[in-house]
Amino acid sequence: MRRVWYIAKRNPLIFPALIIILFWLLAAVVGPSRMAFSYTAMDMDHQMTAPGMGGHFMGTDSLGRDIWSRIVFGSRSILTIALLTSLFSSLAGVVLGFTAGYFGGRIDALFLRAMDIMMAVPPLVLSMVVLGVLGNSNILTLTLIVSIAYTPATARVARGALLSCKNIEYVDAARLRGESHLYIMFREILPNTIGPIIVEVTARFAYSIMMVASLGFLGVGLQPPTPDWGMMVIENKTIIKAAPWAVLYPSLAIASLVIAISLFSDFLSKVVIRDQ
Amino acid sequence: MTFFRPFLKRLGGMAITLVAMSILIFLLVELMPGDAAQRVLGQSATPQAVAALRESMGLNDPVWVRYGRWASGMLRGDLGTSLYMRGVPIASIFWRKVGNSLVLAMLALLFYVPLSIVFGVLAGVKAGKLTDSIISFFGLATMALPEFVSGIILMTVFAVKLAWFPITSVIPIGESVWNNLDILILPALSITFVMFGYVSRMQRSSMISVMNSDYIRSAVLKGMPMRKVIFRHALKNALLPTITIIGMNMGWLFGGLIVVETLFGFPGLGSLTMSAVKTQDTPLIEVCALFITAVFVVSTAITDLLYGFLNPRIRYPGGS
Amino acid sequence: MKKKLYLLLAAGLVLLLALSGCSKSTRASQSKTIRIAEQVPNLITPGVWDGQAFSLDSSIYEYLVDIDTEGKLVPALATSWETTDGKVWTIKLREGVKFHDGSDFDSEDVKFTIMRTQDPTVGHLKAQDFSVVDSVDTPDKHTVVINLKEVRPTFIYQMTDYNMAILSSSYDYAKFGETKPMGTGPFKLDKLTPKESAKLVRNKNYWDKGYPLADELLIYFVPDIDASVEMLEAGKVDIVPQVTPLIRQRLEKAEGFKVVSPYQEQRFISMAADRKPFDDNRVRLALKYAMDPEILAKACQGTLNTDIFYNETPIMNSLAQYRPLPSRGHDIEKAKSLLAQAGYPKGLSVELYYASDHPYSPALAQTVKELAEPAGFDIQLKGYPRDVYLSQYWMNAPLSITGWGGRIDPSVLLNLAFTSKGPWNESHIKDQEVDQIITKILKEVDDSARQQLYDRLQEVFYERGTLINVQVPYLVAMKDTLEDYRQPITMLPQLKYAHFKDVK
Amino acid sequence: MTSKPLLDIHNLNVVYETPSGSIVAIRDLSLELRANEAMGIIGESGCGKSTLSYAILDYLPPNARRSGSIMFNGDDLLLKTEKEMQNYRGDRIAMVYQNPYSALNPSLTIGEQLDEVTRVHRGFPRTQAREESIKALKDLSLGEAEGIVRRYPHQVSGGIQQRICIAMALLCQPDIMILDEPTTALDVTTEASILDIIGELKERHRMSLIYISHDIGVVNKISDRIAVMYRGEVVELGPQEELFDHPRHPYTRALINCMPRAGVKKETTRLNTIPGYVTRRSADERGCPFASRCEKRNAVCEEIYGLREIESGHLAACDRAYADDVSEKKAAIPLVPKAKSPAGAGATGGWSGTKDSSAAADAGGFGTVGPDTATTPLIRLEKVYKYYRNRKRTVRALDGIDAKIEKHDVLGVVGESGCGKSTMGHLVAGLLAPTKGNIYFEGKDISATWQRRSGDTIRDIQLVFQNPGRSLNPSFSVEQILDRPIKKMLKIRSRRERRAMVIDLLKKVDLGEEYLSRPSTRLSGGEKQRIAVARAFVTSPRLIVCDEPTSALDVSVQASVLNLLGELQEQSHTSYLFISHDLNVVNYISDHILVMYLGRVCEYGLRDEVVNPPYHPYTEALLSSAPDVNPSHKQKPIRLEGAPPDPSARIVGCPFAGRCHKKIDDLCDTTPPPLKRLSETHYIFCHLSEDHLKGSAHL
Repeated sequence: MRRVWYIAKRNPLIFPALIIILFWLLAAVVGPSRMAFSYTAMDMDHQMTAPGMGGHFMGTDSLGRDIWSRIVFGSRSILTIALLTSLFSSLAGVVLGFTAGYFGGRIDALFLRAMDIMMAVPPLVLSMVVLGVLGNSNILTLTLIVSIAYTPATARVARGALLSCKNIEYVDAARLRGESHLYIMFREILPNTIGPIIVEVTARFAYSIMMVASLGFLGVGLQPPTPDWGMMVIENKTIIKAAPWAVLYPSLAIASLVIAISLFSDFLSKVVIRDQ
Repeated sequence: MTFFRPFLKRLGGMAITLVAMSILIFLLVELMPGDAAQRVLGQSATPQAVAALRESMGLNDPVWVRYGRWASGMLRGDLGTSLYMRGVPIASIFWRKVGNSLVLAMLALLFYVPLSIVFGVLAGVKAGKLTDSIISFFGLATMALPEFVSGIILMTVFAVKLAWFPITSVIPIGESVWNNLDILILPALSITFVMFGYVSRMQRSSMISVMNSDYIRSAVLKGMPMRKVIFRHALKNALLPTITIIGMNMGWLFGGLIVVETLFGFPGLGSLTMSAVKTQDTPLIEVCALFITAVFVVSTAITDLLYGFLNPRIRYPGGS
Repeated sequence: MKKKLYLLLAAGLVLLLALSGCSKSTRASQSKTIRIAEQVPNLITPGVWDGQAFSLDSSIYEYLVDIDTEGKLVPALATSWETTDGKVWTIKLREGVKFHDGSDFDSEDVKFTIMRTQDPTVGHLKAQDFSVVDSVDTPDKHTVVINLKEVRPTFIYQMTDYNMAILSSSYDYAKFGETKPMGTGPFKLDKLTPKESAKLVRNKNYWDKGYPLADELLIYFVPDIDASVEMLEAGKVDIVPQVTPLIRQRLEKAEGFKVVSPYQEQRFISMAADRKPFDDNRVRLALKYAMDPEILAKACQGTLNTDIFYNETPIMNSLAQYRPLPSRGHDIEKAKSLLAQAGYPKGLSVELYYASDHPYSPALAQTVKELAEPAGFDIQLKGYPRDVYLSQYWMNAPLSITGWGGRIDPSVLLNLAFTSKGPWNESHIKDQEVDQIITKILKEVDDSARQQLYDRLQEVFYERGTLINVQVPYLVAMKDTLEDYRQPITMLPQLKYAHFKDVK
Repeated sequence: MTSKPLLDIHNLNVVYETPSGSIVAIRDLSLELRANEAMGIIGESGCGKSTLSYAILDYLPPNARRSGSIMFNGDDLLLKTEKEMQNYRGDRIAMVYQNPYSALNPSLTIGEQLDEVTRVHRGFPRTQAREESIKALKDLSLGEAEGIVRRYPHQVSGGIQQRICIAMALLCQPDIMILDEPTTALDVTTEASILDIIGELKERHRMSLIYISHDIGVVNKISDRIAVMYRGEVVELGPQEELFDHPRHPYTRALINCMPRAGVKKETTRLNTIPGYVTRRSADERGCPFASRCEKRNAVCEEIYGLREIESGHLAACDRAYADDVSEKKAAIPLVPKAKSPAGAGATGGWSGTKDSSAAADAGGFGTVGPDTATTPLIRLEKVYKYYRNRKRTVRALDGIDAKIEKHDVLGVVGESGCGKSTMGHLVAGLLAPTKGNIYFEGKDISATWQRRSGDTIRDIQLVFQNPGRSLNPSFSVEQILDRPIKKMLKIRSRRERRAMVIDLLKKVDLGEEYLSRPSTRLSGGEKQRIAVARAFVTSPRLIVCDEPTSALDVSVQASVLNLLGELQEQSHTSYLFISHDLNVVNYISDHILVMYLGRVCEYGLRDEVVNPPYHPYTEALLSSAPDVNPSHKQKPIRLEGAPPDPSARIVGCPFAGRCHKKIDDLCDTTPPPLKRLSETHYIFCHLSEDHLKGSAHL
């Protein structure tokens, strides 16, 4: 704990980052119920109203919908998807990467080849093509596809973490008392690799937000009127001159959340990985 | 012969990856819901028309026959014809767009590689100091911003407010991208933003780990001046992982191109892929996805070879 | 090593500056060149595709008849047309017209164009419309006699439809249609970069002497409407068709541009009558009661009955055939009780399909969802790119929003979309009375009798129809120095007249 | 004090600022180094030896603060700027350190790295610099110097790399050369030849040396004077012989006495140990740094202390330095001599005061195996081969060896790195399976890995690993580590029962109950290895494979672990397969010794037979290379030429032929050496006659 505090003091940016993350988490959990406007409510007397007018804290879009409500509600879907995605891909990655790295040999070679193949398509392209071909996406398909797209990367991290422990003698010691593979993988090795894996999960979290936002921007994300931050940006790009807030605030929301999580992940890696 | 062996081995690996990937892409796209012939003709088409088109498109053949036909076409350089624009050979659109994207990618590389290496090295050497904190935060922030956010910021500042560069990257008819290099700047900068953070952070950490190594200690304790230590002893080793990262991320770069090209309306591979996806032009999707894969595979292979070439430990396998 | 790095960096910076320096050379638009940013990146293989790159299509191809600025039929490739009984149509063709490949235009080409609609391998979109044609005779090179199976007094209007461009009988459309389109139009294709741009040059052999006024047409296919408008603002193009009302607002504030509305378009909010839940008229009525025309107008960035119109029939408010019916009023309670009567006391869930990149459609879709919600409709929005929507989901959706262009005579549209056998019957309406009325309208020669039929038809739709018709202005943004941009209700721009202010 | 000191360190302090407060790395240290003098510095790890060397060259991490003075030729190095220091480093003061492989830049050729020294310091042009470099390499008898300069570091062997490092240090004819554990990473035979070269160069170049090592034997060989460091201070300083013959500071004595030496055997002697371990020192700590571990401490230790001169030039920092109550060296505790036989009378053995083994037997701990007089050996290896194949080559780690381990017996296996001794251990333990050949456990074939061994076999053969830090799972507590094998292998369900056993095990390895909940990461190296040993004894195995169990430990800790192992073996009648590169350690603990070279057996016999003539030429070379604490043993060592041959090459004759100082020309190269039985228990693989072998007594 003292160490954490010491590192935190030398990386003071972690404090605003934590505040931002907490803010968005809070927004996602209790925010929507406390909004003055529903995220779909059309206030036709206030179309493209500047921030502050008509009780619209961040202004409205072309349909008179409250930007602030939409951003707050949007935090819910983006955080849900990103959280699930990072958890799923990490879970799948750990299982795959551990199995391959642990058994080595042909299984590993096959795994590496498969991962090579999977990683040959950038995750964004993969998700875009699949979502595009599927045509319509919802939280479930989006989560599933982004998770799959990210699994190879996390599997590699997990495999690397396992390999760094696999040849340490305590694993041999466990073998020599006849432990099962599962026990060795998950009881002996996993606790010692949890550091880099947690760092990976948080980094993946930031990437997932970027990915979901980018997919929304490309128009293959969630369906309107669900307020997807990336979609809000592209939706309102037309009125960037008339109502810049409609583009600016969602962009800021994405930027603040992703940067905060990246800072947090960076900080975590400094805490967890003991060097320097 | 021994010199070529890693090369040949790589080539084999590449081929396997590409074949596997092509099968995957083909199956993924072809087995998706929806009938291509129906898609061509629209919902109101008569069943006879659809059947006739199915036959003429060869859609009634088993899937492996179709794959074989498609793959052998690819090998012969025949990219097939667009589904959406009937009768238009994909090759007639595709290579031009690829060329444009490559120019864009190269320009982005030209921007971000030297920038991120210089700043990464600087941050690494000054690790823990203010310079490092500033560079690191800037790197993290730019890396964390999705391309379209940084792109919109750049667009608002440089195109809308200052009007230094065009907002959209359209090439006038009859001209090539080379006469219109100004349209490349903002898209290239957007890519630079993202890649800068990534590469400079890599460079920083590899610089730090090299600076902490025994041989740097040797160099310092040999009385080498700091300049020599950094540029002669450290940089050469610290660049190796960076080069790998840059090469490995060529694929990512192309992923980023989709967003950036869409944002700026740049007529490249990214916007082509995007429009192929939007119009569900399956043959075009397949070609685009396969090409992006190939870029990744080839650049990875080149990186590997380059890495081997730059790293004496691989170039001259050990004597002991 | 260090020096090299700095050198590289410096070189990069110099390059950047050099590039930014040369960026100012925006090529001054040649006054005889008109540049258009089209959003649809494709051509039309005539008759097959329902894409809408009209500026390209209508500049290369021509039709038998045109529509003038007053909305009247005027001769084009046909010089005259007459029928005695509405069954046999004799059409005289213009002489001395040449296709772009140099071949002569004659009656064989007209016959080819008409008979092609019945070719099953083509999958022609006008197949049903033209199934009424019994035979086409070509007594000489410049006369065509069309024999119909039944009386069709409005038959000649069918020849104005954008799918009915006159094609050369000696040209292989299956093979070259998309790559080398060829017609008799005022411009011919010079260079085509699919998905990117097309360059059209003046057809020197054009029959209408003095036209076209422009030397060149440069058409860019820019899928993103915002990008197109930015090009217009940056002076890189002169015309951007199909802009959104938000863009109109934006351009109205800027100097040097104008936004014109050559005609009204329709947005049909169609309810499929052959499946749950809209098979029950009470549910259809419930949705209608839930609508608030004023809100819909505002969502379309306009004002009701000024530039946005609303009714529940297939007849546009602006047409002579339109008959005003009492306003239904926004009545949520009524809507709820109707739903309850129909067996949905707890409301219902339904999917609404629409083209997400079509002007007005996304806003309409979201507003419909929002308006219908209090009545108990839980509407899931399913937006797709226009082409995907049209080719895959349109015609098979329980609830959909589709853009419909006007037809010079409503009967053409009625026959297409509201008879039980209509090829574009998107709402799957199978109403005997509607079928009978439309058949009668098609055959009725007497104007007042026909209007009575129209009146009854609109009443039927008001009672138990399957659509809500929101009419919105079709908007074209352009430089304010551009004049004579003509685009009649057929949606086909007549760019041969377009020119810049001082240039002729 | 004849000449003016070349380097005069006065009251040097080095303090690190860390998250958990200031840590003193060096406190009030004063030292003088005269011209052409070799100063040895010894001490356990963490005593500030390396910090001292880096402090001299001003190469310390940013959080370190120096104070005091370091006068070099009249200039205070502490006052020099970074730029000025560059003129000293590599030119006047050169340094060589532990790992030559990582000390050379992998991406520059050896020549480039050598040349730049003279180019920077002397301003030599390229060609002249290259000539100098080649000359320096030749100086170190690196024959093919012209070829070496064009190679990259990874293309030459470790021994040559270290010679290159030394050559690099010598390029500018420095006044002082600092050697920080330069041979620790090398094999004994290589180490011996490097030490020879260093000594020779020192004389030739009239340099001064500072030689830092944890290995008393090594320092002993090379130094004129020796400083003993402990926790950042010099606790004793004196001429080499004086210091070894009459050590004054309790720490020095303890350090010397805890080294196993020739002639010290487990039957007769228990190694001296130092309780506790080296701890960090905070800034406010006062008094004798060794006080907390010193058996003779008293109230004074914590107040007055400081170096004082005992005899001319011999200083010690202990007020008890004159005291007679502190026993001198060779104070190892003698044991009651005891008949050494497999059928030793009763299992109650062990030294006086050890616990009753019956309690352990009840708890399923140690000593359940009774004496056994059967003649079948416990383990027999028959023509065992182990090849590691990859696409490029086949490494013959074991090339057909025969060996056996008797019941209740310790077989020591020695050999240089790469000789296959660890492979042999892993084969027996079941981590690997032989490529060819069989391993029998009491006549039962067990030549398979753990996966295919029976539960009984797994229980009967246990392994103690080299590095206790790695063999204990860092995320487990001590109790978890010991509890698991009890549960898994002894199938004991009751938690309470298991806990009682764990506590009992801890007691066996002299650790208290308070260790139960301690995470394994918060144990010292010695404690960790005790836990590892305890774990190996959980199942009362018949055989424990000890794979270099003490080589990662400091000497003081090594002694206590060796004692423990000896004690437990005595109690439990377990057999050990004890693998070590350190002949002294093997000599101490073993009953039989097996000498290996390049995957083959050279010599086997009872311990005393092996370490005394006649012996195999390789054994002879090993023995003569092994550094000994006893300074009177300044024998003329046998220096092996060249490096061991490539383990993937197929060798027809004697694998040692290429380096053998007694090689019979053709015969050794072409014919495999025959087995020569020298006694019933002792045999050798060599072409030489028994007489010839006998006549080679060097010791």
